[in-house]
Amino acid sequence: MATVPVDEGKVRACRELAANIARDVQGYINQHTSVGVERTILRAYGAEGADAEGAPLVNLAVDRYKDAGLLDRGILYFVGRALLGGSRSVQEAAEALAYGDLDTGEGGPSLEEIREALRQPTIDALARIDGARDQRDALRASFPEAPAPHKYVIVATGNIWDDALQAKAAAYGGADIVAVIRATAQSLLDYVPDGATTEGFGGTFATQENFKIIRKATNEAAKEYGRYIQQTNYSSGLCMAEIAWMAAVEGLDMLLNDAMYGILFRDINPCRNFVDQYVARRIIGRAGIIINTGEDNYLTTADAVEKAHTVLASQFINEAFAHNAGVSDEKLGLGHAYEINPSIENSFLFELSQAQLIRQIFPQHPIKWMPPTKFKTGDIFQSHVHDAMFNLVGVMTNQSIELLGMFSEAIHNPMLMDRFLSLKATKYVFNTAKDFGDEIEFKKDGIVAKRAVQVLDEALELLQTVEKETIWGAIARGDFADVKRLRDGGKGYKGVVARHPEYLNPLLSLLEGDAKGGEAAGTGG
Amino acid sequence: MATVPVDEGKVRACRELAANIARDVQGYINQHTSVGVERTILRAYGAEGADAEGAPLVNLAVDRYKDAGLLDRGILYFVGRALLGGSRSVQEAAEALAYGDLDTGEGGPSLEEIREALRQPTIDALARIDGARDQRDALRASFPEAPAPHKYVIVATGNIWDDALQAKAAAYGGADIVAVIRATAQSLLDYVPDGATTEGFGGTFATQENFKIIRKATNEAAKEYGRYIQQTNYSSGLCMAEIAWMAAVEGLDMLLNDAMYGILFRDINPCRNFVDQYVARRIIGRAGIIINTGEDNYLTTADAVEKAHTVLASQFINEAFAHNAGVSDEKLGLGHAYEINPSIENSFLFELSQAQLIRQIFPQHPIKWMPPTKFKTGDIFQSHVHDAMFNLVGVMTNQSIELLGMFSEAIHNPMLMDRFLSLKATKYVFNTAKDFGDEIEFKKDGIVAKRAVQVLDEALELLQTVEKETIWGAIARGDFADVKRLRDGGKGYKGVVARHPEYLNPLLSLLEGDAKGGEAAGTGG
Amino acid sequence: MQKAAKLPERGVEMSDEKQLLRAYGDRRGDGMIQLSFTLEVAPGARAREAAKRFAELHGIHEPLVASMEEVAPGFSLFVVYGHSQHAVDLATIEVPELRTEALSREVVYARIQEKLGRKLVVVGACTGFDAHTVGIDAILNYKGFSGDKGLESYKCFEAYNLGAQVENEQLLARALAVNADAILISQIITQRNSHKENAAAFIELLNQQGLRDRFVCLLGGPRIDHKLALELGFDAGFGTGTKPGDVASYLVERLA
Amino acid sequence: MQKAAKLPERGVEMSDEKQLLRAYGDRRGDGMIQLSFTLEVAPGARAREAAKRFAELHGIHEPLVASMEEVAPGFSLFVVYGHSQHAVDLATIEVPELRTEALSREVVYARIQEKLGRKLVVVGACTGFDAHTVGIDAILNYKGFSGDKGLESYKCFEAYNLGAQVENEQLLARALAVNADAILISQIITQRNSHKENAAAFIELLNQQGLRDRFVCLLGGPRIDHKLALELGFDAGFGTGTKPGDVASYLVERLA
Ligand code: B12
Ligand code: B12
Ligand SMILES: Cc1ncc(COP(=O)(O)O)c(C=O)c1O
Ligand SMILES: Cc1ncc(COP(=O)(O)O)c(C=O)c1O
Repeated sequence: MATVPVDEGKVRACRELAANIARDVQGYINQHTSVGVERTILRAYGAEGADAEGAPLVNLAVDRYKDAGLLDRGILYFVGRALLGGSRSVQEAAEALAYGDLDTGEGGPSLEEIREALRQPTIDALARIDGARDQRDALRASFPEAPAPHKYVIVATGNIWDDALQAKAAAYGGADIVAVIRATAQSLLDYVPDGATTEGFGGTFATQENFKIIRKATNEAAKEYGRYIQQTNYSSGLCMAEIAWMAAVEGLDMLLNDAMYGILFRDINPCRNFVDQYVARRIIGRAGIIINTGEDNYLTTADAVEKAHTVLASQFINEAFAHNAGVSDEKLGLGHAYEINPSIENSFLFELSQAQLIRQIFPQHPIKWMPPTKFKTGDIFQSHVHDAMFNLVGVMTNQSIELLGMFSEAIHNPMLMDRFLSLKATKYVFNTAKDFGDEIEFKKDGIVAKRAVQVLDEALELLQTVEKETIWGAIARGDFADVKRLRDGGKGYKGVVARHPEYLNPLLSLLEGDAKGGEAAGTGG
Repeated sequence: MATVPVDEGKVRACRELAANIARDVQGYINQHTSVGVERTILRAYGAEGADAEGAPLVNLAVDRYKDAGLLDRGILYFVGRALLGGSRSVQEAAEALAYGDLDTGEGGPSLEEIREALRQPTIDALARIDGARDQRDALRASFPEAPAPHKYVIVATGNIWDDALQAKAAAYGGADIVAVIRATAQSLLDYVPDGATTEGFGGTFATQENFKIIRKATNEAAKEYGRYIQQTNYSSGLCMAEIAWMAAVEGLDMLLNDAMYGILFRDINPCRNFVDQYVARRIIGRAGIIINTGEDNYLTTADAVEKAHTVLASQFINEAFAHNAGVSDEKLGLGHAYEINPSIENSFLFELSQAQLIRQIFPQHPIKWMPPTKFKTGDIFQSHVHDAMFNLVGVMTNQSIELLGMFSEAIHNPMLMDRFLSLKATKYVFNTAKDFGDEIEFKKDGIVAKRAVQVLDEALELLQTVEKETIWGAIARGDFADVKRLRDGGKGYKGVVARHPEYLNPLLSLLEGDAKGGEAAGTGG
Repeated sequence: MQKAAKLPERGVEMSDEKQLLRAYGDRRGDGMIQLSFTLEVAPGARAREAAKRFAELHGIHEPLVASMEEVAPGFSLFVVYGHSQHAVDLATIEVPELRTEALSREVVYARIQEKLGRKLVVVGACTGFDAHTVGIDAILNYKGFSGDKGLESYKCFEAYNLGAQVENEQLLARALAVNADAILISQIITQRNSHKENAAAFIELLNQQGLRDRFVCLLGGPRIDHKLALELGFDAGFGTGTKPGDVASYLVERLA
Repeated sequence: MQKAAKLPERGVEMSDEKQLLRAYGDRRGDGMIQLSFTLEVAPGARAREAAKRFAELHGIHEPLVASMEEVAPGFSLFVVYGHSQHAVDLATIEVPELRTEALSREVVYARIQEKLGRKLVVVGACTGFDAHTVGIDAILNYKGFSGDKGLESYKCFEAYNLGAQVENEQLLARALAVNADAILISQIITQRNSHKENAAAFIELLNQQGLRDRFVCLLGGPRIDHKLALELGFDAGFGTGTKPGDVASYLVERLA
């Protein structure tokens, strides 16, 4: 494999800085919860369903205690009390919280009694996650491992039944991973819609039922074609943690999940986002789900030549946050992208350099490589060639997960034929240039090598500044994606709640094991 | 530049064997002429025009003396006699030969007198070639040299006026070289049509007037876009030499011209073909025209993996023939192609290896690199990607002349939009990967390196066999292109004539200067 | 012997004024076009014939099915070439075209100074659920687009960029608050015509409040053209490749 | 709050028997197709509108001009997507389909031995000015195609391959001389329908000489299908991807 020069000392320095940056935030996280987190926990214990208007039970229950200023104790505190007060199940308890008399949490059973009432439900909640993981892993293990890069394609009809048909078609065409893109609006919804959905533009709603339907389709396809098909969706937006849990119990393999994407690209409040991502990742870690981080997006708003180092710096930060939440390197699909202006001379060499650099710095990680999008135009023929060059870099540098470019990128979500042709072209490039990366070496001090050195140097420098100014400062300054966000701005801030000293969340505690996020003292037990 | 291992000793051995192979044939060539050669010479001295049926004057004159069994003396012998007998110009002389009384060549002026009568016409004939060359070169020199690979595209509407429009469009799109493909039928015609033509399928007839029209259009385009546009056509088939001369005087830059293509792919008689190619190349050499040989075609009938060495072996032979005819390495655009079955694993590496090998073995030569054609299908999208990989090898290995692949290759001659899109995609690949070849090195003993060694070894072996069995034997055995042809088979054999000991051809003698083809004794003076 | 017809030299330039446009493949009038489409039928002789007929229904003469491939079980993708029988009469096509001359920064400045004597105030946003800010940023932010700096960089503009996912009400409120001269709306997502609906809803809101005449309203995005913008009730529309300078020039022409 | 409509599970398999085919882009019935074409007009608002109208004339609803680019001075290339309004009724499409079962080499041999008691004689050529021999070679020569050996390799076939550029008269003379059972013609070049003319002329020649019934006549090439071959007077047609075994099987079915 052709390598670029990487100064291991600098890499270590970057990792240390990133750890410091994340540690600082972890202190905040450990002292807060959010409506999203509490809904997640309530779901995990078994609450489900929605009312006639489609409002999920977990929203009704959590919002009620939030509005009453009681959520700081954690929703489970009230669930435990309801169980002790006569509810025969968590579902009944949740209904009581939603529709019954408001429990102010005063008097009644002791904390120890509440903990005891939650003991079995907590065991069940964890068992559900573990069971789904084991079932998925068993099926997966029954098929041979697909060679990297894994071919990842998107399905996005808006109608889950068409999605299922197209997911199977994608498998037929050679896809290894199928993503159902979410409806444009979903990430800003502060609830997860219920049931199967057939409307949604720009994509299909992420719902638990929809996850089931696609899982069924991809598992059928796996049996039909003798290849396991990975399923992925988005754990992102205001319901990041809830979706992580749904994905966990429905046996998804992968999730788009990032420590900062929501802040930068969805204007979600930074505090809310950091709190949610921690719990989401605790679940993801337990479920053995691979995450895909979103640094690739930075290059759609910032210049891919000038700001390449921001991608690398952010990857170190995302990695640190993920470590804090118990996600192992083997599940950390850091995102990066092929987004340099194609009219730039030797841009291919710059892309190659960056791809190889990331590959070397994150050798255990299932890094995720994103195709050109920003400079795509309606000339579908040219676009197809642009993707071919991207594919070549993917196979040369042995990217782990490769989202396939579509020739219609500038026009619409991929149609059936677009996806098929993209898979066909990708298979051709991967096969025709299979061992190309192993066949060559990069010239010392050449364009590729120098570029790699420069990007790492700049990333180190940036991390030094961020460490000094904290992540909040960096985000406010527009260090990432050229987007500026304030600590108290953005959507969903009202959903953040400081934890009570006796905040109760035994599932989270179990997920944290002994190793709580970062080192900061938490009160999650 | 990444290089493959090349054993210079083996290369020298190949060149020596090829020289021997060509020398053997040169003996034959020097003792023969053909109707094609004689028509060429008659044109060169100024005979032109056609009768009411479109039969060219040169055909009428030469065929008459051929049929009378008199052509062995060379048509100029009779032209000289006619001039001495009262014709006031070569044109008048040719008309006399065509329509007047048959001159049996007996009695009359001495050979010395005839030579003297031809002295000024010979000087004029040579001056015409030289003048056209100088004029073309002067215009060309007034523009900056285009960077390699030169982008070569095909125009083939059948109608010379549409061709001219599209030639200019090609220049607008970024082409460096424009070829007007010939009508399917032309290479087997034993005459060159006269005047501008508007009908022809698979292409447009090569005529002197058509050459003029395209030259005008490309020169206009050059001025408009500030880039010189090279013009090329086919000196191939039964009128190989005549077309070479027309191209010379109309200022073409390049010609498809091969020592064996007509034999193998048009079933033209080997003797006829060898005799014609020699004279064609004498003119081409004088005119400073670059030739493109046709070894690329071998891979359309033979397998590109198994028979790669036949391409290389044949290139050495073509080179030897060209040297014998006074064509310098700088004008020798040896042809090769990207024709490996794209479904073969690592086929890209094999293509890369071959392209680089040819580049290194023929460093002075403007080698011509041909795109994938055989494995193209009607899937134009996939075809475009296939071409992209080809383009990448082209720029990596610094090919001199690159004929651009067309996504519609399996469907039709390129339409306006096909050509534009091909140029666009090629410019993108050339630019984005401009210095890629310089950035890398091939692994020692890797797939690329080993393949190069193997191909040279096999070519050497084949040349050893061919030298033993002579080229006639090799062709009869199907050594090239998997096609077998017999020495006395094929088209146009009747047009070959053994030269009289006093065969007269002062223009050819001048073109040969002192260095007559090979070393064999000739009688061309 | 092939007799070469000697036509009068037509020359290589486009000839006389023509209004009837047919597709041009290789020769004038050949009508060649390329199509690709998927039908829910497995490949085979019947499928090929179905594809031919399908092409013919579109007015394609002698369709050639260049490729037929199964893209999903029971679905075939076809690539077809053929001679379109249709022609468009260019003479009948009248489209409103934005014909603002590109003014230099100096002229823009001078005219606003002279006519308004104050800064020209613009408010922009990407509205609805659309979060694609790159386009509106390119027009408004200092950085600009393709080397052309955004309105923020002009001394004579006061530019407010509200960013993405802005509700129409929010946008209007802000425009009123800063006393804007012009409102700039960006719409990138076009699925199910959401761009049209979002944009029309904003004009509707203005109309309801009797405020339509108070602002110059511009609409932009990759699928927006001037014609569409006018149809949706805007004053002008700006598509792919718009530069900040184009917008500045237009606003000056309108307002100063 | 977005209320999710709960449809009855449709499942992911293709549903019930359907005869009316519309183009399928992303969802059943959307009719999406892609077109590309060149018009002799320089890019601009009018050109864009002309392209839309042009697409509409083909029955394309809501055409989207995804790309407009000048490909030659005064010529624009358009890439257009839109919803085709047309549908093909599959039920009305009847095409002759070659349905020869692929027979093994052993069966081919056994049947020829049994029924004919001699070798089956075939003569093939690429006729007219067509010099593309790869196709006919693939069928006749030992080497074959894609791992399937050619007729020459069968013990029970006597195969003569006359190669390229063979005149119809020459081909017929040879077929008579070797007493052929079948004549195989290959036509690759299709420009100006030369393949059809060449092929039809051969049948015409046979008819003139009253010899049509004497030979089984096969036509092959990338633009040949069984239907076309029948229309041109042949017994069967073979297109892209034909293997020698297919031809052997067909001949056995016909002759032995
Ligand atoms: C960058 C990008 C993103 C970024 C956006 C980052 C950001 N902050 O803007 C990210 C990664 C976040 C993103 C997310 C999504 N995206 Co997006 N994205 C793109 C992409 C690649 C490029 C768009 C772009 O930046 N172009 C460059 C700018 C400069 O061009 P422009 O917008 O046309 O602007 C110019 C002109 O139009 C004009 N202009 C624009 N607005 C205005 C306004 C005025 C007043 C004026 C005068 C001029 C003007 O001037 C500008 C300069 O010339 C396109 C594909 C493509 N290549 O076009 C997809 C694309 C637009 N995205 C798409 C989708 C579906 C999404 C998602 C919904 C996917 C999902 N389900 O997760 C999400 C959600 C976003 C949401 N809710 O809106 C689709 C839209 C499909 C459709 N036709 O509706 C596209 C086409 C991709 C695809 N093929 O699926 N995306
Ligand atoms: C190889 C090739 C050549 C080689 C031919 C070598 C040779 N001895 O055959 C060379 C380089 C010499 C050549 C030259 C030319 N070619 Co050419 N060539 C091709 C190419 C690249 C591949 C054809 C091929 O070999 N396919 C592989 C074989 C196995 O497939 P096949 O022919 O379809 O055969 C299969 C079936 O159809 C069937 N089959 C075929 N025949 C028969 C017969 C029977 C009886 C049966 C049962 C089955 C059968 O079985 C076969 C196996 O499955 C095509 C482009 C393409 N990719 O298709 C252009 C192409 C056919 N050529 C073309 C042209 C124009 C020419 C030239 C005229 C160009 C020029 N002006 O110089 C010349 C002249 C040739 C002439 N007079 O015929 C055009 C034809 C355009 C058109 N539609 O009419 C094409 C499409 C390229 C293009 N886009 O311009 N060519
Ligand atoms: C981490 C992450 N989440 C989410 C998204 C987009 O989806 P949405 O904006 O609907 O959350 C992306 C986009 O690529 C992403 O990278
Ligand atoms: C040397 C040479 N001559 C001629 C041709 C083809 O033209 P024709 O067969 O019309 O002579 C080719 C084809 O590529 C060629 O390589």
